[in-house]
Amino acid sequence: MKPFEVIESPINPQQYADYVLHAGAGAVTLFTGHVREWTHGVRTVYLAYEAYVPMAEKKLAEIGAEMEAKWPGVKVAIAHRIGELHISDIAVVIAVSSSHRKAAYEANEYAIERIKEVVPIWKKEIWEDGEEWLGAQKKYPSKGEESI
Amino acid sequence: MKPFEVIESPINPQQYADYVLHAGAGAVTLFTGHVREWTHGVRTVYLAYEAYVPMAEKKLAEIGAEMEAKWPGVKVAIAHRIGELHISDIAVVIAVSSSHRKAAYEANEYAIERIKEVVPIWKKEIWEDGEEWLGAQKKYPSKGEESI
Amino acid sequence: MIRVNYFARLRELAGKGQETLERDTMTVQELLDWAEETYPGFGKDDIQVAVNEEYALLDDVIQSGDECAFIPPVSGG
Amino acid sequence: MIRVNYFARLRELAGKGQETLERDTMTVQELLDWAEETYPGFGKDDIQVAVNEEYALLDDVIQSGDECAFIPPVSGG
Repeated sequence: MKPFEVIESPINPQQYADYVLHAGAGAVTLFTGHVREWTHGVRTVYLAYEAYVPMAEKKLAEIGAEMEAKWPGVKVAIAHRIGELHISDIAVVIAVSSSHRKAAYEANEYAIERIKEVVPIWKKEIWEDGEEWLGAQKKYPSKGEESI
Repeated sequence: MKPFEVIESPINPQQYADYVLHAGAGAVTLFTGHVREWTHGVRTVYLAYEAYVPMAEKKLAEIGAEMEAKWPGVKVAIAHRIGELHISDIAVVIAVSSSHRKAAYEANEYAIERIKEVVPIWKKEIWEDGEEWLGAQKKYPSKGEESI
Repeated sequence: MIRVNYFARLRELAGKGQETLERDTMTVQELLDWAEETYPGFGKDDIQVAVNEEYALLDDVIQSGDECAFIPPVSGG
Repeated sequence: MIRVNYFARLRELAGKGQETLERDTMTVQELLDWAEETYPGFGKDDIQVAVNEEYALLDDVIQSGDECAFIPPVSGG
């Protein structure tokens, strides 16, 4: 594994938690974003994720560097999966360790916010009767608010 | 496993994450509290945790009920280990799932705060040259602030 | 008969994890006073009492058959 | 020669993931204008351009040999 990666195979979250753990870490937060069955009353059949892989991995690493600057001492790993994902599959994992818990929570939440802002990854929802690329917050404000 | 438990064997965190996952969950936060090597410049050799087990499990379940009331739709599992724990061992795991990420982060952090307030579990730090039961925040304010 | 449990520092101070008092009723305050007198250094001002696994108030009355526990400041997590 | 990459909705609209423009230099704005003209419905106002894997400004100049990408609003996570 790489600490900041885009992968096509299923994500094993424990691997990333193990990576950030060290003798000085008192707290580890592990966030996993999953495909859920219902969004806005519409049943999702599956999601298709696509990425500009080299730039996405670079941006993930930059987010990690931002976190280390804002919360000194945190150690970070982030992975995002691409391809076809089905209900409950993990799309993204964020692992953060720190000596004390507050930084681990704050930095982790910061990471997912930043991922949704700057990392070139796109999600297409496929329903029983249609499909749509998400991300155009200006056009679909309610979806922007309610994505995981 | 039980969703709210005090156990003597090593904690397998993935088990609790799996327990809270369901088709409606878009986010899972998994917090693990670990024994760290250095606290206040003193090297920890190991920790000894002790609990009033039946009351502790009851209080953990009450915290879970508080979380479900405050953040409707979250699903929760919490386990705390007792006995002798060494560096990097997991003392506590908190798993929270929710449809959207905000509740998963907030509820998880709420859980660890409440555990430290109301659950009858005690920690003794064993150093190379001594030992001490923690928890008397009034007497050791700096330790109270800096515990994970 | 009232059963009392000791944990952590208090267990080490009392030299036991559990004992029974031959009393029919007493208040939580009376139980704390008894413990302070029996085990010098008990530090009752910082200790809560649980009766039947629930935190109790100082005025609450403990009955024979109740299970009590002295709860020093907790430090889990 | 400038290489451009398309993703997501834009890849489907362009019917390709990548192509090359036989140009020596152009600004980011000129690249967006070219795309809007070539692929009606491109929606350039909501699209950012990355040059060599970094977000670029409208006035930035793209050189032959640069790797560009159109970045529609992202939706990872």
